Amino acid sequence: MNEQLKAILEVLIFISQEPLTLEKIKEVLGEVPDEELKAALQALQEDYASDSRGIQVIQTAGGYLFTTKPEHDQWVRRLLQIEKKTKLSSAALETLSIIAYHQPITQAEISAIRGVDSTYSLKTLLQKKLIKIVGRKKAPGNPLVYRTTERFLQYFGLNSLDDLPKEEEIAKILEEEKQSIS
Amino acid sequence: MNEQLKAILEVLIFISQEPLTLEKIKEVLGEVPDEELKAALQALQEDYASDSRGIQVIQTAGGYLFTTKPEHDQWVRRLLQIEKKTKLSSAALETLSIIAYHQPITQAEISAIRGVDSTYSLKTLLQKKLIKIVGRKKAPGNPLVYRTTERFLQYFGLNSLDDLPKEEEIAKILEEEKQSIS
Amino acid sequence: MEQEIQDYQIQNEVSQSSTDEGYQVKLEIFEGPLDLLLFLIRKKKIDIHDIPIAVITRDYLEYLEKKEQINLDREAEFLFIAALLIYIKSQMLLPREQEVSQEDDPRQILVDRLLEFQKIKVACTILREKEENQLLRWKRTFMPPVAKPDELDLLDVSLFDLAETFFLIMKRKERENFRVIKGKDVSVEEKLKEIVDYLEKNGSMDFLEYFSNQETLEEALVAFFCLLELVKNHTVIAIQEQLFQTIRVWLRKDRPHHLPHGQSHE
Repeated sequence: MNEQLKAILEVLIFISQEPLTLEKIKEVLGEVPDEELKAALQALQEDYASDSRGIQVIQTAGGYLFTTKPEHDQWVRRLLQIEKKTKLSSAALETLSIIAYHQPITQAEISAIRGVDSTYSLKTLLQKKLIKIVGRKKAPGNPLVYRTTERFLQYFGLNSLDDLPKEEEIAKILEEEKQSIS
Repeated sequence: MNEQLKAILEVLIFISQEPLTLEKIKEVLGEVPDEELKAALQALQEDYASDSRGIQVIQTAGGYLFTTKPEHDQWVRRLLQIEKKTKLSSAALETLSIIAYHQPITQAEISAIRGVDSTYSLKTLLQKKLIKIVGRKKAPGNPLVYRTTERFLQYFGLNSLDDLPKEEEIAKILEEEKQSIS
Repeated sequence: MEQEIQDYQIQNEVSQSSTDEGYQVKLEIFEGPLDLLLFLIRKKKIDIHDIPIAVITRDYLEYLEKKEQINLDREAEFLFIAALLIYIKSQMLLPREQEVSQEDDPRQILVDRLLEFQKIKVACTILREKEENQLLRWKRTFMPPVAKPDELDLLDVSLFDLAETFFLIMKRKERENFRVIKGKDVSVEEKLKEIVDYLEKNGSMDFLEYFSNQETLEEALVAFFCLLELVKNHTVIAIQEQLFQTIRVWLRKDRPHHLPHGQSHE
């Protein structure tokens, strides 16, 4: 067995987003005898077939692909759920930044700025206790009004809302690039 | 060795795109004795250490992560058809090191250590998410304060800030340099 | 032998300085004034703690005049350090009554900065090595496919799916000339117990099969009602393996201890 070849195949399959086809492999590696290639691929698959491995190399849609083994599905699900909980989506971040700079603000105002409905983001942020409802606006429909929380300040290491980076400061950082290029 | 546990850890680390921390692992798995967990993680790392493996489990930014091994860089780039990754400019690296050792630190403080204005470097580093603004200093002008990020650790393959080159290591290199000059 | 090495190094330096300009431009453009100062100090093999300030100031100013080696965007900053050097030099020239202590040494401010900067420069070379090594490693930037569980794609079933499936079965039964035998009374309580007992014994139940085996329409309807109740009060879970296929029913592990009551009214 060509161990070196097997290692390279492992790398290629690992890094490839689609099932890695034989043609693609040959395109990358150049001249490799077919038999040697197939032997190495088979050896690689066998390496991962053992029960002590949690992942496997499968052949699908005309190519090779790493996937997790079905018996570990519950752990995968649990991890993904936890990840989902801890991550702030870009939509949520957008919403949070708008609230931070425009508070107090209503959902309609946030949605108007973002150009998309923000109900779900608001829910997420409320759950994470980064924002809170502080009352209702005296306006038609009496919409709820949102503000950032203490926890928001803590999370971003701010003493008060006055500490939020000002527009000029950010602009200055961003401007510098133009000057140094020109 | 708990082979089953090792297989599950392999799955969990494999599906994470960011370094998987021990805390997260414990959150997913629930009650597992620390020693058993560490033994399984080490066994997993050893499995992949062999030259016949192209990928490996590294410990970085406080977690475990699958990456390809450095010696296979060229094959990855051929597959993805991308150029070599670019290094940081020496100015940016200098600025980053100063932040790493002196954090939390303001722009003025950085510039004082470097002897030159560091606005542009800061911007580059912020964009690459190697540093972040963490608040303001209680000082005249309330300047913004910078810190390195998790991504910084990952970028250099450091597990924590404790892994930064230490005083003694630096002193040793300086001593060697002195001797090679004289 | 040692002598030879030294000679070689001296020669080397001579040859460097003879092509000074070309050498410098190629190898080093000083990013900042501290860079340049450190370079001069190392070149002259000077002890950083005891800098001959007059010599260094002269060398430094010479470099500034040539300008090719400095980053011109940084000219003001280079000039600032030049001013500092000249200031220190002037302080050194002042007559003093006794040996200066370290804190009083006008060079101290510069020495502290150079030491710190030197430390950072070394750290940079170490970090650069780490960076180069890390840049050769690749991590995945996408989520790898997650294997499907062995039992195919499981869909959590809504009550609607459940009801729809039931009526499809009933229609089929009708077509099969379902015999309606009147007179056999089945109580809800009995049926509930029967289903749960069956599940406890067999683990799971094939919805379609179970209903096909009901003797009368009335019994089948009662059974269906019971199943809905069991789903509603979380005693069982109903899963459809694929759309339009049979529905499997399992007892929940966390089911309540009591069976639902047959009547929804008090």
